[in-house]
Amino acid sequence: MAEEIKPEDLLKIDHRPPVRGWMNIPVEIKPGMHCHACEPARLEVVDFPNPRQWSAMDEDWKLPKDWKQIVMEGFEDRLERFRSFQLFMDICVRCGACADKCHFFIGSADPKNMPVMRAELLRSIYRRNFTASGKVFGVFAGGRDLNYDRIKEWWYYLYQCTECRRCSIFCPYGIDMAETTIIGRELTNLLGLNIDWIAAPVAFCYRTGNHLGIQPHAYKEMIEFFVDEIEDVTGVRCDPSFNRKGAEILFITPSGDVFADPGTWTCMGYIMLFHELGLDITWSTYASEGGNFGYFTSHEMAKRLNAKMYMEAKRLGVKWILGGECGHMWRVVNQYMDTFNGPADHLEVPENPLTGTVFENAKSTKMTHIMEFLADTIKNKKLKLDPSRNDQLKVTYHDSCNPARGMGLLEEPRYVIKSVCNNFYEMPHGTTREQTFCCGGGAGLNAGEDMELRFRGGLPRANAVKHVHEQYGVNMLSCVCAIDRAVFPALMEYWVPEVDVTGVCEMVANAMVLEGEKEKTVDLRNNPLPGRGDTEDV
Amino acid sequence: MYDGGKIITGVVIGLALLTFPFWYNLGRAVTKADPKLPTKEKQCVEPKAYMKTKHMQLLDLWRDSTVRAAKRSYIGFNGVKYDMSLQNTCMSPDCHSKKTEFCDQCHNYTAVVPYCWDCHIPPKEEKPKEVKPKEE
Amino acid sequence: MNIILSLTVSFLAVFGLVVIAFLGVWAAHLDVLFGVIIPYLAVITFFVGIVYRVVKWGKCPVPFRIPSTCGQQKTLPWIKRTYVDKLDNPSNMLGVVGRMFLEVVCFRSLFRNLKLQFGDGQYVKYTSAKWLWLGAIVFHYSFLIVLIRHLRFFTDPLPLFVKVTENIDGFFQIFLPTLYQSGFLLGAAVTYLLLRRVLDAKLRFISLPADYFPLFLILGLLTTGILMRYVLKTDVVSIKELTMGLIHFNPVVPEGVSSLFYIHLFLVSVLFAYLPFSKLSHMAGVFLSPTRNLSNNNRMVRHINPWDYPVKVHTYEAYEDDFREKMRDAGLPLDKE
Amino acid sequence: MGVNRRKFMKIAGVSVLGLGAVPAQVLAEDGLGFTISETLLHFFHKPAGTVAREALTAKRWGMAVNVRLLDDEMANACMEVCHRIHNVPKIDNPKHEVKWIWPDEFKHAFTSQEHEHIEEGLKKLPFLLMCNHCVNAPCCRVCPTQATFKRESDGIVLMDMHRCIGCRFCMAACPYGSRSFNWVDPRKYLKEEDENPEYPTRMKGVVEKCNFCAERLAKGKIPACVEICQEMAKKKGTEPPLVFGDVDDPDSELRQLLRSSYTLRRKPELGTSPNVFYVV
Repeated sequence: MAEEIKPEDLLKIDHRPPVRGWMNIPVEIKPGMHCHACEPARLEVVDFPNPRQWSAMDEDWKLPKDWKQIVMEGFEDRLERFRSFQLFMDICVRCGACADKCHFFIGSADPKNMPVMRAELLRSIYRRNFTASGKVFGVFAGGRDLNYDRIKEWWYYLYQCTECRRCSIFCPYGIDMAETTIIGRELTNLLGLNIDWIAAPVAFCYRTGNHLGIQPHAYKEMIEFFVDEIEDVTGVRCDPSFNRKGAEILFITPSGDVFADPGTWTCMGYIMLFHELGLDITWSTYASEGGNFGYFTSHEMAKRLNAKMYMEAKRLGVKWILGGECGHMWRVVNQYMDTFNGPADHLEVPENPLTGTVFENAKSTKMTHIMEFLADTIKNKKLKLDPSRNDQLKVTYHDSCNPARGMGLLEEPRYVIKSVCNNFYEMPHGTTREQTFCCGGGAGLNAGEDMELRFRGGLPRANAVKHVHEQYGVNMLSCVCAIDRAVFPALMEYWVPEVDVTGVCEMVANAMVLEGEKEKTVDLRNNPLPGRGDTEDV
Repeated sequence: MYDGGKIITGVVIGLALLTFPFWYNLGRAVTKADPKLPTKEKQCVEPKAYMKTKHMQLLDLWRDSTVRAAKRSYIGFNGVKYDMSLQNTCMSPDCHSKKTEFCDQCHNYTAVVPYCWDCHIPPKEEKPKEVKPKEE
Repeated sequence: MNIILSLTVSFLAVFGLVVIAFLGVWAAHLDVLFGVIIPYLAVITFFVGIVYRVVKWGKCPVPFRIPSTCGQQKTLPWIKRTYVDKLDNPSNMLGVVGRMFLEVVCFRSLFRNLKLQFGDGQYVKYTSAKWLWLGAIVFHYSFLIVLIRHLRFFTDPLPLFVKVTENIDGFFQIFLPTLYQSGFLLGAAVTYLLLRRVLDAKLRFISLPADYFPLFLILGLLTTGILMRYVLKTDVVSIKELTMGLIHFNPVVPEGVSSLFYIHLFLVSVLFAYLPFSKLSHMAGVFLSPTRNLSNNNRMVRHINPWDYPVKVHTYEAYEDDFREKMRDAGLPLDKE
Repeated sequence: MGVNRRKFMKIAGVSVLGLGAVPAQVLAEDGLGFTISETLLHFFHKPAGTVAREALTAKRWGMAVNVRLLDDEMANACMEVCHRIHNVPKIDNPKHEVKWIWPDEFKHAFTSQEHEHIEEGLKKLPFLLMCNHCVNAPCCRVCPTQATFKRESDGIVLMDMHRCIGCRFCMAACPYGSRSFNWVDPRKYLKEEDENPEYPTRMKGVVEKCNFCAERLAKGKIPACVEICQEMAKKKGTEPPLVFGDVDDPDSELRQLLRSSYTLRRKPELGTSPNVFYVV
């Protein structure tokens, strides 16, 4: 649908909100701007309430009879359990600093997409029902009664937030819209209101171990297919192991990398890397998912899905866990995993077997990011690299929201990229590092049916890419996030068709000089390498 | 309470700062302004209520008139003519001959530090009573 | 609630307060009510309210450690971390203290503010926008200075810091009584904060009566204060007798205090009583924000969730049961044959 | 003025502002003045009061110094009386020196007219120097706060000490070095018993200079230096060396002197048009 809207038409955006007050503007659920409602089967797998067939475009969403009570009790319960939620409901002064920071507001100009406004949708109900002034003065104290339309409004706008936290860094009180969205989504899930693009991966992940529902044998086959591909390109045969007890390291990466381009090439990169370094490492078909769509559902679901990591590490008796390139996986690993499912006393503090470096920063969680691991390995010259093999690329780097604002992984990937590429260009200030823009499809919104929302939300990021493309001829957008790799190809195709998308490990693999490799003429994508093969130099 | 130690410490510090005036004044005697009126002169240039709140503006007016416009005669509300001069009229020996017993009383009480006396010479008084709050 | 209604409601509320105080003192001679009872009640409400509010926040646990990281994390020793990184992404208590100091004292996050420029509609651009930061800084600090200056009515003798503050504030020695810059800066800042709410379409959209009311209230305070000091004049000695009586818990209501003062005092009382129950409680809340006051050391030190509970998980055994045949066929190792 | 002015203001204010003035007046509480307009007047420095009947007035005050009649004793007496009544401190450190009127040699007073064959007598005569109260006073032009200004009524260049911020632009602008800066607190150099209680002192950090005894003129007295010279000349039986009068009045004693004698002004080429004349 959105593909039919021309970019220049999509750019006709007027950021001036209407003069009319927002409190009584009814929600208008627009096609292309939301994801499909969740299928009942998904909810049944994980025992979630109110499974039924419904659609957002329906008048009746088939809520449970006592939905108001459920919401109110859920609201109160979360106010008591989360200081963040209670505080964020109380202290916002509506200074507006966050207003124009949200990529969805920038791209859609829907005033309720201003982070402050999205939170006000919950806050107004909070004030009316849980504060004295709201109970007495009602609308004059900024309070609104909960009604059917408000629930629809919540659902529509809470699933138009990618929990990227960009607003939170500009807030003078650190009010984090992501936190409000997470808890708001918990409330919608109490009524069986979710989107299928989240509910389905959750259900899959719960049973098969990964979001895509890849069963163990298929998972192994896919990896082995990559092994063949690698052999074709390099002449080297890698030998990854699965569910192997007694391995030193367990490797966990988002399943998206196993499933679709350009993630697959990144995945090949991992395989080559582990082979070349000779790591005692195993893949798991059970903990075959680093990502955690449960985190886009509720804290509890996040914990349920996350539990697999430590459980599998314990079962296999590994010493530590290495994590692949993923965005929200790393927010969960960095800020939640140890609290959810720790302490991981059965593991040891990660130590790079090649360099002897002990990753002190992961001494409790015992899980290290592949960029940290790679940066250390490259710094200690344990990898033979030929950056000129990437000379056909002019690379820019997209800081994924979660590693940037929920972790602080900024320099490691840059160091790795600069070690394997000769042409690296930063996007403009204000769109990178902690101020990075979301890809527009995070937090479970990278579905096919909400393309307009994704194109609008991805506009600021695409714009920055366009800038470096025009300025420096950048033709490759690199990132360390599987959702990015899933979202960006379509986004680039729409806004900056000349730019392709890659994971960092793919570039590392291409630059790597493998022991016993044949003379390489193509890269992992079967594109001719510069100065080699029979095509002209780029 | 969670993080109780830190929160209570914070609250205590906050309350201690906010209640500063209460505990600062604890045990201090209540002072009072007690300006002594001149014995000889019975009437000021303007009524008492006016002078009480607006003397500084009158003096400001006086200084502008005398210094800048060469107008030095002021006709008081009772029709009497006065020389507009802080030192020679207000603070003359016949009127407010003691700054410490008049000006300083209210000024010290309300912590007002007028800069008049940076230049203008107050009337001579017996030394021991001198309590001149000189601000830098 | 639209802009006109919001502005009207909040303006009328403040105007109503002024009228109540004026009539109460001028017509009904309720000097004791407005000079003693209401101020005491307001101060009690303020203290009880703010403690209640903080305790309420304190009773809520912080289940997860979720700082917003705004700089490079602490990882490999050779990866350079600037002071900015250490403060914006603290890895220890010292960093958190520094971050909170910058946040509370320098409004660090607002300083980061940018303004969206959609230009010709082709490019999204951000330009530096420090005006909100400046307005906020001027507002808060001049308010603080005004408060400190008012201690001259509540202390005897004057503490040194009050004298120093007054001297700095009246440094230019212009006008008589000496003009205090803070009052006028505060006025300018409040006006700016009010105008941006009215003139910026986005701000207009998000603003509620609760946003305009405190601004009008402070404007009312300022106006009455400035009128008393510079224009209509009032008997400061009597006022200090009243205020010192309050402080010594020995209230007196002197003669000759103008109704203007009572209006001023009433507005202050309302502000104090209103503070803990409104967005103004950000004064205390800013210290408790979990995205700012926690260090990003989750992978080093385990954070405990006090209400953690066991959840239903899909174990490996169940998984193997589901896929045993397929796994065996694929040559994957099995726990149970 | 006084009550009448305020009554007028009250009536005018009430009628102009209509109902709005009623609460304002009530708020003023004492009911004695409609103070908003009063304050406005005050803000724009509208003067109150009148010129006293006994005051000496002129269009343009000026002075002639007949150096031939002046001796060191008289010159020192002028300086002494002026500095005493104006509370000018005596500071020995020449860097911190403050002076309103002082004698100096011809070569310093008239630098451009000095040459090696100058009349011997002239060389030793005390030239009394002070502020020239120039018609085109450069000091007034440069003052950023109008602390130094030329009084419109009589042309005296005056200092408003309340306004002086000590920037010393005026000192740089004055071609005659007539201005002194208070580098130190002058009160430290004034003995309490020597202070003239009728005149203020200055504070540290302001500029000061001769004011042609404006405070004495207001009371009908001529400048102190002129007065003391007259007394001393009378005792000696000579003509007074200092003549004070209205430059604008053709019949004044000063104008008669200027008509009959050859006079010099300091640095006339600068176009400041001094109002102090020297009879040589």
